[in-house]
Amino acid sequence: MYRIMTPTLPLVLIVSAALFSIGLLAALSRRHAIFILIGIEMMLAAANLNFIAFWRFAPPPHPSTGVMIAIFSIAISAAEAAVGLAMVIAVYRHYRTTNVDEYDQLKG
Amino acid sequence: MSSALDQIFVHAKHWLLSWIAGAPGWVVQIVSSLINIVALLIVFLTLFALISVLERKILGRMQNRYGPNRVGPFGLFQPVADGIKMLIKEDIVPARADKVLHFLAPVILAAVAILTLGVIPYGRNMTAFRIDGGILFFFAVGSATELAVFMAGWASNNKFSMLGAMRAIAQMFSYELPLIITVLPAVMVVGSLMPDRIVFAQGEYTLGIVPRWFVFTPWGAAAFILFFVSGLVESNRTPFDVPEGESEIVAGHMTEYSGFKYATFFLAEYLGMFAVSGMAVTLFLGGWHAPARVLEFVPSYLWFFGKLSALLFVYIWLRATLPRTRVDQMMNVAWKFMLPMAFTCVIAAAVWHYGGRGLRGWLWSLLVIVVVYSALSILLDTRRKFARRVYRFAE
Amino acid sequence: MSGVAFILISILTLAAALATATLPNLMHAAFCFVLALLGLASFFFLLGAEFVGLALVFIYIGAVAVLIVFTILLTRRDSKEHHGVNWSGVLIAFAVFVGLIWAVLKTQSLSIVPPHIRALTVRQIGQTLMTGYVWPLQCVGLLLTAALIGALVLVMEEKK
Amino acid sequence: MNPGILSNLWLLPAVPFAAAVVILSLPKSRRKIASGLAIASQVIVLGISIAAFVPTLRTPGFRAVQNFTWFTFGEQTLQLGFVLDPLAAAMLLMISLVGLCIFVFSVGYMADDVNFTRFFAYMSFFSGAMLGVAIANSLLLFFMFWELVGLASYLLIGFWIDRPSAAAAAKKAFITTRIGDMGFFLGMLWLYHGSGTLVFYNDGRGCLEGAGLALLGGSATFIALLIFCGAVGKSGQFPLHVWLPDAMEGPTPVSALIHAATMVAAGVFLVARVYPLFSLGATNGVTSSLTVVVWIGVTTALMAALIAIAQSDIKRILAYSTVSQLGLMMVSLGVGGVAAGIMHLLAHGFFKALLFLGSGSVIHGCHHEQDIRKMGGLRRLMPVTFATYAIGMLALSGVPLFFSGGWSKEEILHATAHWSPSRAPYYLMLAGVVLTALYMTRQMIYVFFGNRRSAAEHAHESPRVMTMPLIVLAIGTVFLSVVLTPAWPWMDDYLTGESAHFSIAELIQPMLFISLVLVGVGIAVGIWLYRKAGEQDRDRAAEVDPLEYAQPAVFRFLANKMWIDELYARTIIAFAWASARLSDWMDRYFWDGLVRGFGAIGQLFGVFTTDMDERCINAGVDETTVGARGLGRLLSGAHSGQIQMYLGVVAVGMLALLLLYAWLA
Amino acid sequence: MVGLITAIILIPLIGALAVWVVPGQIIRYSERREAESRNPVVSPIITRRDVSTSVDMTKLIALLFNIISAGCAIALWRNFDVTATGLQFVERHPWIPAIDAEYLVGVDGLSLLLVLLTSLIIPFAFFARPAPEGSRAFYATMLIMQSALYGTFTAQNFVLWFLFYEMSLIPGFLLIKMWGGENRDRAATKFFLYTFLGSVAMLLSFLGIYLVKGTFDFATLANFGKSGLLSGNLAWLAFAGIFIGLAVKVPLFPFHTWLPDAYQTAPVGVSMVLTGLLSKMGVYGFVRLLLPLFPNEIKAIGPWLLALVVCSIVFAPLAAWAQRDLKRMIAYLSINHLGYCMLGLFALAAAPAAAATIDTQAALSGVFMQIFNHGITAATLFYFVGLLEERRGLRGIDDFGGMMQRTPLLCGWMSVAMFSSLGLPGLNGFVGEFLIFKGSFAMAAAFTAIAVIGLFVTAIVFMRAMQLLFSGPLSGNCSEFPDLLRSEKFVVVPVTLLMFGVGIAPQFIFNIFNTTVVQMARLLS
Repeated sequence: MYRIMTPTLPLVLIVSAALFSIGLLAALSRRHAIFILIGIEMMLAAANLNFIAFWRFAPPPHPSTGVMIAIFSIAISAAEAAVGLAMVIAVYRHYRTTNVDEYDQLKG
Repeated sequence: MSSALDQIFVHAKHWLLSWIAGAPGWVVQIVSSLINIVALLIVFLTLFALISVLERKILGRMQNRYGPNRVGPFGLFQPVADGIKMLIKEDIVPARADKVLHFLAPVILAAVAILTLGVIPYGRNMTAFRIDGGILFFFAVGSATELAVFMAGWASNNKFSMLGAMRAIAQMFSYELPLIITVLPAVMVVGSLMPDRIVFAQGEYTLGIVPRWFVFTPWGAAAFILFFVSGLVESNRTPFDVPEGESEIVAGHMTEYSGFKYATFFLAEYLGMFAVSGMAVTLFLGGWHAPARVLEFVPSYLWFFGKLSALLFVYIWLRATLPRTRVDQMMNVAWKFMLPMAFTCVIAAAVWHYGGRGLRGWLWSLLVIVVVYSALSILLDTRRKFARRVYRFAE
Repeated sequence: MSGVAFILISILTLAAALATATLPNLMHAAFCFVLALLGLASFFFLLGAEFVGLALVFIYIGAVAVLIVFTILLTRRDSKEHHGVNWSGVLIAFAVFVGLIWAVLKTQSLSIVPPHIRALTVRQIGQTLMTGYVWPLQCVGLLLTAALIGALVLVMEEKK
Repeated sequence: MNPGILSNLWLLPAVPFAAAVVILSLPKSRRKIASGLAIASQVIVLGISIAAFVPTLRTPGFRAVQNFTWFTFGEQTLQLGFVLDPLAAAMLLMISLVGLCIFVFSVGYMADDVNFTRFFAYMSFFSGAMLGVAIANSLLLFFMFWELVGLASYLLIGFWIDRPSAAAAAKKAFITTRIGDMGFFLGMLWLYHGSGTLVFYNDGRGCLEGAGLALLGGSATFIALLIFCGAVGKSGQFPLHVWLPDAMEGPTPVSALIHAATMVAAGVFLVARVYPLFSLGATNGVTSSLTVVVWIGVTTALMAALIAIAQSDIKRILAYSTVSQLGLMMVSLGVGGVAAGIMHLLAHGFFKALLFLGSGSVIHGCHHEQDIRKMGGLRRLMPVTFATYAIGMLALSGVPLFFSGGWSKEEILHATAHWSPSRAPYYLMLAGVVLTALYMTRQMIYVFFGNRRSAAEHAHESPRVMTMPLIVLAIGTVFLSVVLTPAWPWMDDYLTGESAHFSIAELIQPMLFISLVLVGVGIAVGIWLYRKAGEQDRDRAAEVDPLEYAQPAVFRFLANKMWIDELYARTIIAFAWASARLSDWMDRYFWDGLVRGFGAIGQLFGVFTTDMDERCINAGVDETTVGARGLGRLLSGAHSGQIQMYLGVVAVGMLALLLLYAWLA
Repeated sequence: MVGLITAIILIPLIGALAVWVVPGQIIRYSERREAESRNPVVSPIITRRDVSTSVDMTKLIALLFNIISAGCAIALWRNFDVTATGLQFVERHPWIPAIDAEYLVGVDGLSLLLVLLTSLIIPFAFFARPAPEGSRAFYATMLIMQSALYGTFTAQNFVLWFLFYEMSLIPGFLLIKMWGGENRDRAATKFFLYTFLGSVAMLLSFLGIYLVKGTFDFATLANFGKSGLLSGNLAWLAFAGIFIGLAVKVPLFPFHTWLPDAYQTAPVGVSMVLTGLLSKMGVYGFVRLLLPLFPNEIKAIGPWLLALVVCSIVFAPLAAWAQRDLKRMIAYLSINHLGYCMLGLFALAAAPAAAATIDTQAALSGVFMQIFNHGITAATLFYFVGLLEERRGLRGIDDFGGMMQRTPLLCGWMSVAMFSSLGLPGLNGFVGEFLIFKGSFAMAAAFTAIAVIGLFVTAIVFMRAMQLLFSGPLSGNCSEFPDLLRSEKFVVVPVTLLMFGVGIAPQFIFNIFNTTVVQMARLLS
C-alpha cells in the first residue's frame, strides 16, 4: 500500500500521460478555438511534467537539464499562447465566430 | 537583554513547539506552519482594524474634521462596530450571477493577500515561509489577484463590474511590469531571490551611521519610487483607484458585493497594501535593520513595523492629497515612462556594481539615471498641458 | 505524507483537466484550467522543482490564464459551447491514452526509486542559465519579443 | 624719402572705405552723422595727401615704392604695392581737394533726398577706390581699384534707383566700361606672362623698368593697346564713349566728381602710368600704340565737341565737353606730352568740377530743370554761381593768362604741333578749340543772359554750403594757372623731375597768339550766333536754335549724338542678344534633342526585347505553369480546412508510430 | 586623430538615422517687425506685422549633426600639416581583398578644401527657403548626401570612391523627384539617367584599367600614368569612359543639358548642394583621376577639349542671358563658372612640356580657389533666389521690380553675391578667376582670350538681372515684401563676410592647398 503511494517514476508518467490525453481530448473534441489552444497548452504541461519527472528520478550526479528544458518550454508556450490568442481574436473579428468548424476558408 | 527582546517571538514559537516534541516530523511541520499562519493572521487582522480606523482619522485630520470618535476611546473600536455591521448585513447575490465564482472571488483575493504576506521577514529570524525563491513566490502568488478580480467582475454579471474588472486588470498588468523589474536590481546586487538574504545584505553601515540600504543608492532610490508607485497601482489605492471610480462605474468589480464579502474585498485590499509596503521595506528600506548602529538595541520587528507604518502613512497621505488620475494618462505613464525607467534602474545597478560599489559607482549610476530621466522627460514632453485623451486602454 | 499528497494532487489535477475539457460553460472551464495548472505546479513542488513550479504559476496563472479569460470575454458571442460531441476525437484521445499507458507500463527500466538529491537552488539555476544556456536564453528572449510584437500587430485594429 | 608717409599710404583707400562701411550700417535717419563722417574722412584723406605731397616736392624725380605680398599660391607669391611719385601725389591732391569740395556741396544739393546716407556711403567708397587707383604700384592692384571705381560709378549713376532711365544708364556704364576692362584684363594677363610681374616699380625688377620691359619685346605694343582698351572704356573715348553722357542721370555732384574730375580721368592716368609700355622701342617718340592713342583722342575730341554744340541739357553739354577734353588729353599723351596731358587732367579736374557744381547749383536753383532753353537771365538771380561758372567757362574755353585750362591746353597744342608723323592732329585740335569756345558761349548765353524763361522764374541762389565749394574751386582754377605758365613751368618740371626755372620769355610765343585768336573767334561767333537766343520770349521755351535753322540736317545729326547709340543697338547689341537666344535655343532643342534621340533609340530597343520576351520565353513558362496548377488542384482536395481534423490525423500518426515502436521492440 | 575622417563620414549618416527616429516637431513663433508700406496718397504708414516663423525640430537635429561633423572637419583642418606632402590622416583597412578594394581614406589639401566646403554648404542649404517644413525624409536624405560627399572627397581607392560617388547620386535623384517643382519627374529622371550613364562608362573604364594594372589605388595608378597607363585603343576607350562620366558631372559642354532642368526644378536647398558640391565632384574627379591617369591622351586632344571648355564658358552665359527663370539663369552661370575650372585644368594638362612653374601653379591654385568660391557664391545666389521665390511665389526675372526701395538689405546683400559671381575684385570670385586666367593664358593664350568673353557676358547677365529686379519703379507685387528677416540675416551675413574675407585676404585658403598644388603641378606637367 505504502509502496504504491510513493510517487515513483511510472506513476508520475501515468499521470502525465493522462493529462496529455485529456489535453488531446480537449483539443480534438471542443469546438471553441480557445479550448483547442488550452488543450495544446495542457499537452505541453504534461510534457513538462515528464521532463521534471525524468530529471527528478535520474541517477545522481544529475545535470539540471530537465529543469532547464521545462523553463524554456514554459516560456515558449507562453509566447505561443499570446500569439495564439491574438490570432483567435483576429480570426474572430473576421468570422464573428470562434467555432473552428466554421473556419474552413483554407480548404483546397 | 536586547537580543532576548529581539527574539522573544521566536522563542515563544519554539516554546510552543516543544509541547509536541515527540510527534512525527510532518506533524511538527504542520503545527509550525499553523502557528505561523495564526500569528500572521492575528497581527495583520489587528493591523487592518487599526489602519482602517486610523486612516479615517488621519484623513479627517487632513481634511479639517474629526473622523470617527464615538465608539470606544478616541473611536478606536470603530472597526469592531463596522465588522458587526458587515456581518449582519444581508448577503445579496444577483440572480443571474455565477454563484460559485461570485463566492470564490473575494475568498481567493484574501487568500492570495495573506499568502504573499508569508514570505516577508518581519524581524530577525521571523519569516513565516523561508522559500528559496521567496520574491518569485511573492509575485507569482500575487499575480493571481488579477484572476480573482476578473472572477468578481465576470461573475457579477453586471456591466459596471465587468468594466471595473477590466480596468483593474489593465492597470495591474501594466504596472506589474515596472513593479517586478524594479525588484531586479536588488535581486541582482544581492544575488538571491530570498527576502532574508536581501535584508541581510543591507545590514552594514557606512561610518556607522549611514545604513547601506538600497534606497540610498541612485538606482535604489529610483527603483524604490517606481516600486512604490507601482505598488499604489497594484493595491488600487488613490490616486490610482480608477477601477472603483465611484463617479464613473459605481464601485467597479465590487458593485454587486455586499455584507461580509464586501468586507473581505476591503480586507484583501488592505492586506495587499501591507504586503507591497512590506516588500518595499524589505527590498529597499533595509527590512528590519535599524537606521543606525547605535539604534540596534531596539527590537528588529519594531523597526520593520515602524517603517511599514511610515509607508502606510504615506499611502493615506497620498489618498488625502491627490485626485484620481485619468485612465489613459496612467497607462501612458506606465508604458512610456515607468517601464524604461525600471530598465534603467537595472542598468544603473549594473553600473553601480561594476563601478566598485563605492562612490565612483554611485556617481556613475546617478549619471545613468539622470541622463535617461532627462531624455525621457524631453521625449515625452508633448508641450501640451495634457495629453490628448485616448480610449484605447479603456475599451 | 508525500504519497497522500501525490494522490490528492493527481486527483485534483486530472479532475480539473477533465473539467476543462468537458464543461460547457467556457468561463468555468477556463478557471478549471487554472486549477489544473495549479495542481501541476504542486506536482513540481512535490518533485523538488520549486522554481519551475513558481514560474508556472507566475506565467500561466498570472498571465496566460488572464489572457484566456479575456479572449473568451472578447469573443463573447458564443460563450456557451456548441452542442454535439466529437466522438472521433474522444476515441482518438482514449486510444492515445491507452497506447501511452501501455508504453509506460511495458518499459522496465523506469521503476527507479527517487534518489536523494540536494535541492536545486535558484542561484544554481541562474548560473546554469547564464553559462551553459545563454544562447537558448537569448533566443527565447528574442522569441518572446517577436511574439509580443506579433500579437500586438495581430490584435491591433486595422486603421481605415 | 619719407618712409613714415609711405607706410601709411594704405590709409588713403582704407579711411574712406571704413567711413563707407560705417555709414552703410547707419540707419537712414542719421543724416548728420553720415555726412559728417564722409567729410571727416575726406579731410583726413586731404591731410594725408598733403603729407604725401610734401616729400615729392623736396626731391626732384622722387619715387618711393612699398611692395607687399598679397598671397602665396603654390611656391609663387603675388606682389602688390603702393607707389608715391609726383604723378601720384598730384593726383592725390587733386582728387582729395576736389572731392572735399564736392562732398561739402553735396550736403546742400542732396539735402532733400531720402537716401542721403547711402549717397555719402557710395561717395566715400568711390573716393577710397579712386585714391587707391592713384597710388597703386601694381597693375593688378590698379585693376582692382579700377573695377571698384567702376562699381562706385555704377552705384552712383543708378542712385535714383526708381528711375528706369537711371538704372539703364548705370547698366550701360558698367557694361560698356567692362568691354574695355576685358581688354585691360587680357593685357594684364599678357603683361604678367611676358614680364613675370605686375608690379610697376620694384628696384629695377618691375614691369615698367628696364629688365621687365626688355622681356616684353615686340608684344609690348599689343599689351599697351589692350591696356588702352581699358582707358578707352573708362575715359569715354570713341567708340566706347556712349555711356558717359548717359551717366548724367546720376546726381550732379556725382557727375562732377566721377564723370568729370576723377574717374574718367583715370584712363588718362592709366596711360600715363604705364607710359613706358607705350613708348617702348619708340623712334623719335612715335610708336604704333601711341599713334593709335593719338587718333582715337583726336576723333573723340572733335566728335564730342561737335555733338556738344547741339545739346540742350546743361549737364549733357558738360559731359560731351568732358569727353572732348579727355580726347585732348589722350592726344597729348599720344604725341609724347605726358606732363602736358597730366597738367590738363589736373586743371580739368578743377574747372570741370567747378562747372558741374555750378550747373548743379543752377539745376538746384531751377528746381531740377536741366534744359538750358528753359532757363535764361540767371545772372542776376544767382550772382555767385554766375561768377564762378564764368571762371570755369573761360578756363574750359582756353583763355590763357589767368585761367589754368588755357595754359595746359597751350602746352598740349604745343606738343601736338611737334608731332612728327602728321600735322593733322594739330589742326584738328585747333578746330576743337574754336568749337569748345563756341558751345560754352552758347551755354552761358542760354543760361545766364537774356530773358528769364519758364524754369528760371522762381530761381534762387543756392545756400552757402553749395556756393562755398564753388568759390574754393574757382580760386583753385585761377591759382593753378600760376604753376602752369610756360614762364615758370613748375608743374611741368615737377612731373618730369627737372628743376623749375623762371623765364618770362617763354610766355611770349607765336602759338599763344594763334590760340588766343581762335578762342576769341569762337567766343565771338558764339555771341553773334546766339545774340537773339537770349532774348527769346519767356513763355516760349523751345525756340529753334540758330544752327538748326541754318542746317537742320546737320543739327539733327549732332543732336542725336551722331546716331552712335542707335548704331550699336542695331548691330552689336542685337547680335549679342540674338546669339544669346540662339544659345538658349540650341541648348533646349539641339543638344538636349541629341540626348533625347539617344534615349529614344534605347527605348526602341526596349520595345523590341519586351516583344521577344512575351512571344518566345513567356509562352514556354506559361505552359509549364498550367500543368503545375492542375497538379496543385488535384492535391488540394486533401485540405478540409478543419484544424481539428489535422490535429486528429497527427494524433493517429503518433499512435501509429507508437504501435510501430511496439512492433519493432 | 586617426578615425577622424571616418567619423566625418559617419556622423551625417547617424544624423540621418536620428532624424528618422526622433519625432519632428515644428515650433512656431512670430517675429514682430516693423513694415513700412508706402502709400502715395497719404504719408508713409508704419505698420507692425507678425511674420510667422517656425523652427523645425528635425532641422535642428540635422543641424546639430552638421555642426558636429563641421567641428570634426575643423579639427581636421587644425591638425592638418600644411607643409607635408602626400595624404594625411590615412586610414587603411582591407575590405574586399579579392579585387584590391580597400577602405582607404585620407586627405590632402584639395580633399580638405572640399571637406570644409561641404561642411559649410550643407548647413547653409538647410536654411534655404522655401524649405520643406518638417519633412524628416528631406533632411535625412540631405544628410545621406552629405555623408556621400565627404566620402567622395576623402576616398583614395577607386572602388570606395565610386561607391560614395554613386551614393550621392541617389539622394540627389530622390531630392529632386520628391521635393522638386514642376516637371520634377522629367528633370529627376534626366539627371539620374545622364549621370548614371556617365558613371557606368567610368566604371567600365576602371574595370578595364584594373584588369590590366591590377589595382584601384589612386596613388599607384597616378604613378603608372606618367609612363602611359594603357596602350593603343584601350587607352582611348578607358579615357573616353572616364572623361564622359566626369564631364557629365561637371558638366562640360555639350554634356550639360541635364543641369539647367535639374537646378531649376530642385528645391532651393538641393540646388545649392548640387551646384555647390555635386558639380565639384566632377572637377575633383578630373584633378584626381583623369589628369594624372591619362596625361598623354589629354595632350593629344588638348585643343579639342579646350574648345569644348570655351564653348561652355561662352555659350552658357549667353544662354543665361536669355533665361526668364532666375534659377535657370544661375544654373547656366554655374556651367560657365565651372568652365573656368576646366579651362585651368585642361590648359595645364594640354600645355606644351615646358610650361613655367608659375603658370602651372597659378592655374591649379586658381582652379582650387574657384572650386571653393563658386561653391559659396553660387549657393548664396540660389539662397537669395529662394528668398525671392518665398516672398513672391514666382521666380521669373520680370516678376519683380524696384525691390531696392522696398527691401534695400535684401537687394544689397544679394548684389554682393552677384558681384562676387561676376568676379569683382575685393570679393572672392576674382582671386580664383584671375589665377586661372593667368595660368591658362600662358599655356593656351587664344582659348583664354576667347574665354574672356564669358567674363563679359556674365557681367551683362547680372546687370540685366539687377536692373530688372532691383531698380525702376516699385512693382505692385513686390510692395508687400518683408526685408531680410533676422533669421535670414544670420545666414547671409556670415557667408557674405566670408566672401569679403576670401576676396581681400585669401591666404588662409591658399594655405590649405599650397603644398598639394606644388606636388600636383609637378605630377601633371
